[in-house]
Amino acid sequence: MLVEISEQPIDVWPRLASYEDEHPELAGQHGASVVFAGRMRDFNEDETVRQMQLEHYPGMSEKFLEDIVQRAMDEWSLMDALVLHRVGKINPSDTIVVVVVWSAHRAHAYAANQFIMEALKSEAPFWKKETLDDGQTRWVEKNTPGTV
Amino acid sequence: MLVEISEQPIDVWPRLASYEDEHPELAGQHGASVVFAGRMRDFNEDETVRQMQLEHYPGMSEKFLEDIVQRAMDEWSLMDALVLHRVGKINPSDTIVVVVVWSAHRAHAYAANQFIMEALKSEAPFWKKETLDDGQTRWVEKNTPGTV
Amino acid sequence: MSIEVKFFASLRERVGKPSDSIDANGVTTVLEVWQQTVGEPSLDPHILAAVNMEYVSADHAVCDGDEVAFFPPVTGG
Amino acid sequence: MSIEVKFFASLRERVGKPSDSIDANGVTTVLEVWQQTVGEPSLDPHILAAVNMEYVSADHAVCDGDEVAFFPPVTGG
Repeated sequence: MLVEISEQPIDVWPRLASYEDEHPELAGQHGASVVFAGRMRDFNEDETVRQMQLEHYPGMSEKFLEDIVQRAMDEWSLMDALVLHRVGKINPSDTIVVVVVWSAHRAHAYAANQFIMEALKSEAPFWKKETLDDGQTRWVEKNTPGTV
Repeated sequence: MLVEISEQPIDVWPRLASYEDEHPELAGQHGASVVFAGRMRDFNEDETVRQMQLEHYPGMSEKFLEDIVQRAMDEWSLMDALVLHRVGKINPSDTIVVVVVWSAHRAHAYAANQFIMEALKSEAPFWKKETLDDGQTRWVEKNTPGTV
Repeated sequence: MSIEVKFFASLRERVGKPSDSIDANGVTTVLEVWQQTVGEPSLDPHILAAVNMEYVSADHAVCDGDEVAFFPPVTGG
Repeated sequence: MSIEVKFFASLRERVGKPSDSIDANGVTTVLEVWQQTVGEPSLDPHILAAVNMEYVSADHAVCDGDEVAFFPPVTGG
């Protein structure tokens, strides 16, 4: 399991390639991998968003991400899980969050990945502040629901 | 939308990086991307599997993958979808199938990705033949269910 | 006047041929295509049938120029 | 003998400080920490509270050395 919070941009696909290279124990063992990549949109609630500032509670954010992943590993049959979360200044199209799980079976991979994202969205102490086109800033007040 | 069936190995992460580079219209517009990667395990039903042969019904397999993706795009709000399926000789740890969807919202991305995989597994005309450790071959008789 | 018939995977191996071609004359359903090409009276309900790349049931009508395929449950992905 | 208090995001801006430190003497609950550091009698139920990085309710007990945090609903991911 790896949980990482960083101000550095997440280059998601090369990062996943390196991670799998560094974990040869996954090769041949997992039948399914599910990846969620959350990206910054350049609009929100009908307004253009130019930039975003992502604040977190250092210490508690890491603790909660690790705890959430552990709950997923206790509930489903996972071989490994990876969660990367960006903080600091973020530009449109940047990757904000990445959740990856590896499992023998696809049903577990889908369920665990979605569980981690929903728990992260409701429990992990991160907050988004948007800078609009006119330079005004506003805090995002709540996350959108995770159901269709 | 892109659907591709090929005997060439799927180098999934670099392929996704190139696909997103070639589709700049996705950047800043999608908030969520969900990827499913199905990999060949080196075991199945308690036996070591050395190699696999993936047969398909050329013409009908492409048609069904495209049709399934179209149904997903009609049902959920997706910006784009990509399905890659390998055929021919496959070795353990190789990627067999990749399903990617891009959406404004994560709930749609998860639901659509899982729908495409389940429909692919039950409708798309592909068949797996395994070569076991002793050189014996056997056809996989049915797919595992997609629920936990 | 002919109907093209295809067999896939384990069924292809059991039938012993990947494809066949039969005269469309007097053949009206998928079941009759099966009987004429494989020589078995009934079609195992586990076997899937497609006409022109669409899934159909055994009583589906066939006509000249159709492509009929028979295969076991799919196992891709 | 002190309790460290932290504020985050919009609440940090409203309160006007990222952190505070109060004497643990005579302070027994999270609500009392809020009252003493922010000067408001009640804690809006939308505001989340954590003691030592675990979510708690306003009536949760606090003691010397605790880290208490207040923040708005989370919006990461």
